[in-house]
Amino acid sequence: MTPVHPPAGRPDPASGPLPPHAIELLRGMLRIRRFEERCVELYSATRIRGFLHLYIGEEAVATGVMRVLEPDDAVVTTYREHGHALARGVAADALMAEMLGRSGGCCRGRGGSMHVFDRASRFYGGNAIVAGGLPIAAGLALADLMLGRERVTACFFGEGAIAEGEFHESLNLAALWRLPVLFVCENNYYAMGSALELTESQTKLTIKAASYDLPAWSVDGMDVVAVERAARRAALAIRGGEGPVFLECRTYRFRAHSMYDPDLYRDKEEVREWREGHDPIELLAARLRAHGALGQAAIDEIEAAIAAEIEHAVAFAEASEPEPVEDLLRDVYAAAQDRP
Amino acid sequence: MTPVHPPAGRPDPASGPLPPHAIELLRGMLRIRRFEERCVELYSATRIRGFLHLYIGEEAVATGVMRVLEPDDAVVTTYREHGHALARGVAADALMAEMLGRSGGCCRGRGGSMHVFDRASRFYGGNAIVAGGLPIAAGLALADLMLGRERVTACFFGEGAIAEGEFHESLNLAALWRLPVLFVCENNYYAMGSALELTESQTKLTIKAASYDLPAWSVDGMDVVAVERAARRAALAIRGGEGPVFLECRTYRFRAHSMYDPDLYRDKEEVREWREGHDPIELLAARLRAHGALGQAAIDEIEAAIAAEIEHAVAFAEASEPEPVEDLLRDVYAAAQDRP
Amino acid sequence: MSTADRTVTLTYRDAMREAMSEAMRADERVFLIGEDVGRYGGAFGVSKGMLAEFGPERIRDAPLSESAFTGAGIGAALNGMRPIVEIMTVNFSLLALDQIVNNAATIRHMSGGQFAVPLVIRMCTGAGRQLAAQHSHSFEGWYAHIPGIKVLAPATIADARGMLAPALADPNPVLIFEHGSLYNVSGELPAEREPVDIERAAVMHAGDDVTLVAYGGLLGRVLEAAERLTGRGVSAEVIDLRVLRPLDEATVLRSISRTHRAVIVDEGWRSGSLSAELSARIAERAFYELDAPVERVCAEEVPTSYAAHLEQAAIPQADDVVAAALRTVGRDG
Amino acid sequence: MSTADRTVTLTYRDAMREAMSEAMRADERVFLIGEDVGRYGGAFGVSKGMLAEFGPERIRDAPLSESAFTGAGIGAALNGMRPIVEIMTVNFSLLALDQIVNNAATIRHMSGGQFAVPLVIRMCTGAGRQLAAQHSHSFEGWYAHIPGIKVLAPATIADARGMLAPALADPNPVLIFEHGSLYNVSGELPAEREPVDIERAAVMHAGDDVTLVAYGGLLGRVLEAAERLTGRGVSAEVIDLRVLRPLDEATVLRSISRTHRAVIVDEGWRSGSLSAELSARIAERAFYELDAPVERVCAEEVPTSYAAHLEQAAIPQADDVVAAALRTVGRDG
Ligand SMILES: Cc1ncc(C[n+]2csc(CCOP(=O)(O)OP(=O)(O)O)c2C)c(N)n1
Ligand SMILES: Cc1ncc(C[n+]2csc(CCOP(=O)(O)OP(=O)(O)O)c2C)c(N)n1
Ligand SMILES: [Mg+2]
Ligand SMILES: [Mg+2]
Repeated sequence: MTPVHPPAGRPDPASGPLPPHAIELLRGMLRIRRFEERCVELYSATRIRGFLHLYIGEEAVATGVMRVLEPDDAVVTTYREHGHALARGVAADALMAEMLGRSGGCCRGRGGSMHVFDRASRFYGGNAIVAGGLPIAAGLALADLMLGRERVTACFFGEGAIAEGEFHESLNLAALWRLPVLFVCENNYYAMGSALELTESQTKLTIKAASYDLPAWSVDGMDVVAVERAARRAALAIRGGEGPVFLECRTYRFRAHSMYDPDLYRDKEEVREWREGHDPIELLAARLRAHGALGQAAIDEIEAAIAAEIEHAVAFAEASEPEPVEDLLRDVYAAAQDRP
Repeated sequence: MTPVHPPAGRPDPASGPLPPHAIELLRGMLRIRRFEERCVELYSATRIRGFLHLYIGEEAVATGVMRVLEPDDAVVTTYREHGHALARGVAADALMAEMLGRSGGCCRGRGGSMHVFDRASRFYGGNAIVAGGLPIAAGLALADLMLGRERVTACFFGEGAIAEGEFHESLNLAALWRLPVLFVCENNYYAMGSALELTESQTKLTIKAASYDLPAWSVDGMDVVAVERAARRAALAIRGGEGPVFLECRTYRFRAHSMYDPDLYRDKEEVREWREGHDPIELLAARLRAHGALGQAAIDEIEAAIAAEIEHAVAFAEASEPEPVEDLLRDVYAAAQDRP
Repeated sequence: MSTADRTVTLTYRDAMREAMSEAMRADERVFLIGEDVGRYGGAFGVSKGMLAEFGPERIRDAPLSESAFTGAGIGAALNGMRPIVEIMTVNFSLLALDQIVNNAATIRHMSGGQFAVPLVIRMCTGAGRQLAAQHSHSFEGWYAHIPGIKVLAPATIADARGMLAPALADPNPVLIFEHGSLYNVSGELPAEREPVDIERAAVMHAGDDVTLVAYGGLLGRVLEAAERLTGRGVSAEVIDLRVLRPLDEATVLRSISRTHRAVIVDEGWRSGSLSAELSARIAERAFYELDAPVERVCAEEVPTSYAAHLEQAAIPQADDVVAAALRTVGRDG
Repeated sequence: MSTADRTVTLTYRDAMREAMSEAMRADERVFLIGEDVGRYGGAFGVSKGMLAEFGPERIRDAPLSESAFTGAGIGAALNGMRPIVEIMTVNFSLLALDQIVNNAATIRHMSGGQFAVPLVIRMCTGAGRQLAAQHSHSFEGWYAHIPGIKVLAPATIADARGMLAPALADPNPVLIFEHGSLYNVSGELPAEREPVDIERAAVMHAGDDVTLVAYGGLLGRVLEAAERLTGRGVSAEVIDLRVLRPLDEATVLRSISRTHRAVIVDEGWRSGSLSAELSARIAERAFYELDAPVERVCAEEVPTSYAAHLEQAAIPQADDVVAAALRTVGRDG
């Protein structure tokens, strides 16, 4: 009944060379993982409310892709974006305060988990309408093109978004006008409870994407090194004026869709296989160890630094005041002097 | 500047066998042509108003496709649908009265040129939102599938519709659920003033369609015999439970987009080439003549019969009363006893 | 104890599910289509377990294609079926709006009465659960603007159970708005199903001094306000609109002809919400009956915030209703 | 004769085109994007000739993808450009509604004030040209419901020429509704461009007995009604709303405080049209000023027919306005 999704690739701890910064990739992924694990606790403690969508299991994608972006590049993503935000450089303090709905949050508590925005890192949300970010990404890239800037807009979305009309319209627009967009499809095989095979007539996503006449590649989204490599190649092409690239990252979410989801639609065995055999953090750690590049001391140091950062973030968030209710109506309209 | 579109195929009057009913195909196409030419006169005389989109030049598509439909099959189409309506069996009288907005019109004057509906022939509009008919067609077919009926729903739309999200969503739905829909794309190379190359990154429409994992064929839409043949093959597959088929018919509109359109975006030479060298009616007539199957007497008889039918339709329409204004609010809601 | 006297306790969610299951048992043509209605059991658990009973053909999981599957519901309705389309929430229904407005609502008329679209579209609506700006809309007032469709807002468990059957029996497209805050509310109902109408508003609490009008998710707060007003010596009549299109203005006007004062409560942003239409109608039909300006208690005109205190400050509270009612009787809070 | 005294005669269409060309000459960041704006010259000829002057990058023909190119306009606005998005007609804007409502209108707020969306969206609206049910909507009232956007309805040639510049200068998304019946209207304007505001309603005809409020395509009919009322001894003040969000209620209320009577004219279907909001506000703010119930003259609640006589019967006519005004002063037609 339930379709079973084979894990991406066949991990081999000894395989291929590791880049010198591999340990930084590990640190990046761990930081996301620990941040979100803390969010789960805060959710259970009812400090975080609303929808909470965890990225746990998918950390390699954001970590690998963000690595190739320049400060001037832009990011557009979905409601499952804590990982993207952290990897892109949104401060953990501001992000955590946002999760708690405080004035110190990056959006002053207006956005919450699903709507993270950050001007400094050109992070344009946090869009909770599936596929709703794709046209925005096309427009950001169009402005860069028209203004002669060599920038990339990275646009993240799940494989579920591919069924939406906006996916189709945006890919056509981007390919037609050669817009500098890197479309990153995080294929975790499920859109809420809907398995890919039950919602797409063509499950090979690169075939769908390539039909817009753009380069469409697929990569093992559990291998952060592979993701980074593919993203770098894509970004290079995009900056060179080749137009958009579609990058499918095959991944898996280890947790339920959101905190509301009892997760009854997936085969337990399938989940177990991915978690135990294909954890992107474990895989990279194993490779580092196999290369003799990671010892227990290093791990302990990383974990400790992350824990400290997260505890700082939680303390910052908890100490942050709620927005005054008198400010309820601020920022509905920008004032003339706010003109960007 | 202006892209130039090569005519479809290379017509050869002596080519291939003609079916025994070829003369009926000729009659069908001529009937549409003459009906619309009369509409142009009536528009100039301000008897018809609003938008009027002519099918002149594209008659082979409707004529060829309708030929393979059974009475139980359904049709969904666009605002450019006089040809489909006539070919499908909507009475010329009722159609003309609709164009004039009279009570004798098939929709009592509510719909006009863009919204022809006819219950008897299962003609479900006449949809003036580009691509708006595609989801409806999917639904009609879904009902047939669920009710175990071996029916086909033929859904006509222009190549411009392919850019809309609804095209994408509908093709996926149809292919995913193997819905019995014949998607007929009338590729006349322009959507209003927008040439295909300027709006689609991938101009090979069968490649786009095939990415949904359904059979996608292209046919010379100026060759009614070829259209009929392709449509028959498609209908057969669909009735056999193969799911939807996408059929591109390469055609051309000889007139402007609508009566409002000054038609300044097309190369005059391009238009001339299509009109003079690829008129579907001329092409078939020439082949019939080459086969010795059409003399002047036959042509005269056909023209006379059509002229009589059309004059009857005009007289019927002119004599038909306007709907009483007191009935303005009827048919906003169906009453309980109208329950279908 | 006779069957007629027996009662059952169930949630709004259960009531809706029971209504759907009952309809599907009674009529082969009824089926449910929408995102995650099957294997997931519905985003809000409304259709949980139905896949097992009715199978994937009739509990049809759809891709994330709101426009296409809503349009497919319209097409299926035109062709002999009785679809129930579930659009997960009203927020996503914007993606299907063209199908609803330009097809479902018009085909009857455009075809000169030849076709009908016997379709039910259900969706979750409303704010209050910290879901922020894109997931907290109340657009049922927009839908109530459209001739050719009917719009229902079950606020009670009885209506959650009872409205679906007449909606399916109606030959027109009927939209049912389920406020997200109601699904977990539970209560007692007669075990024996009673028919409910989908034409009339209902008086939920009798009173003489002021008429409070509400619907859907806010009815509870308004009933609470009525209680508190009683405590302050003001007798409030509470009307549950139930049907947002066509509006049952007669029931509202009848009440106002006794109370001479009205407060309309609406979770939509004030400007252009359904409350405006009601206020306008009252002004037109009961102008000389009114002893005070009609009051409206609506959402503040701001996208909904994630932060709970801001969200709650933006949407109507029982306190706001009490204050407005007191103003109509010439008293300060 | 000084420049200041010279006048030019131009159509509403020309005025709009001039405003766009002017803006594009003045600011490199301004560009036009939409279906058929370039080679075709705009479905209604508004941008005719602009491709030749500004080239295909800045007069950007878009595919039939309303959602994507509207969203692209939002993205470009976020990233330093000043896009003018042309959605051919309001009817097709339903396909882009999610982008407008959930992105353009919310990003400012959701981002806690970090980003602004300086975007103009133009669209043709309205009935009256026998275009039938799917092509005759008046949904500007819906848009006026949305916090975060501003909504303009130029009814005059002066506003067609003058509103674009302040709209582009506004850091917020501004929607401009152009009634299809106005494009061919021509008139005289000072050659020297005069600044217009996009905040206030305008009194177009002074009067004392009743206030007639209208906007966009119906202003002409209402001015005609005022003339006819003068002939019947009733002095009507006519207000052109101009700005549909945020509503300039002060101007309306000021007038009513003198006339004590109001008729609101709206081409939208009566229930839930913008007229309802205006009526409600008048009832709230000027209740004790009113000598008669506020009258609304709106479209009949029926999809628009192709047949001319049915279409005209469904939308407000000068006659209807006259009759309503006479009712407010206690006289029968
Ligand atoms: C237009 C729209 N429809 C439905 C939803 C409800 N919804 C939220 S997330 C989700 C699943 C999306 O799946 P996918 O795109 O694969 O991303 P993932 O959650 O797997 O990362 C759904 C259906 C929504 N937010 N927007
Ligand atoms: C959603 C939508 N956008 C725009 C329009 C305006 N419009 C009407 S027909 C048309 C061109 C459609 O071209 P195509 O699909 O190729 O069909 P054709 O007219 O060539 O037969 C356009 C843009 C519309 N009716 N609907
Ligand atoms: Mg997914
Ligand atoms: Mg075309």
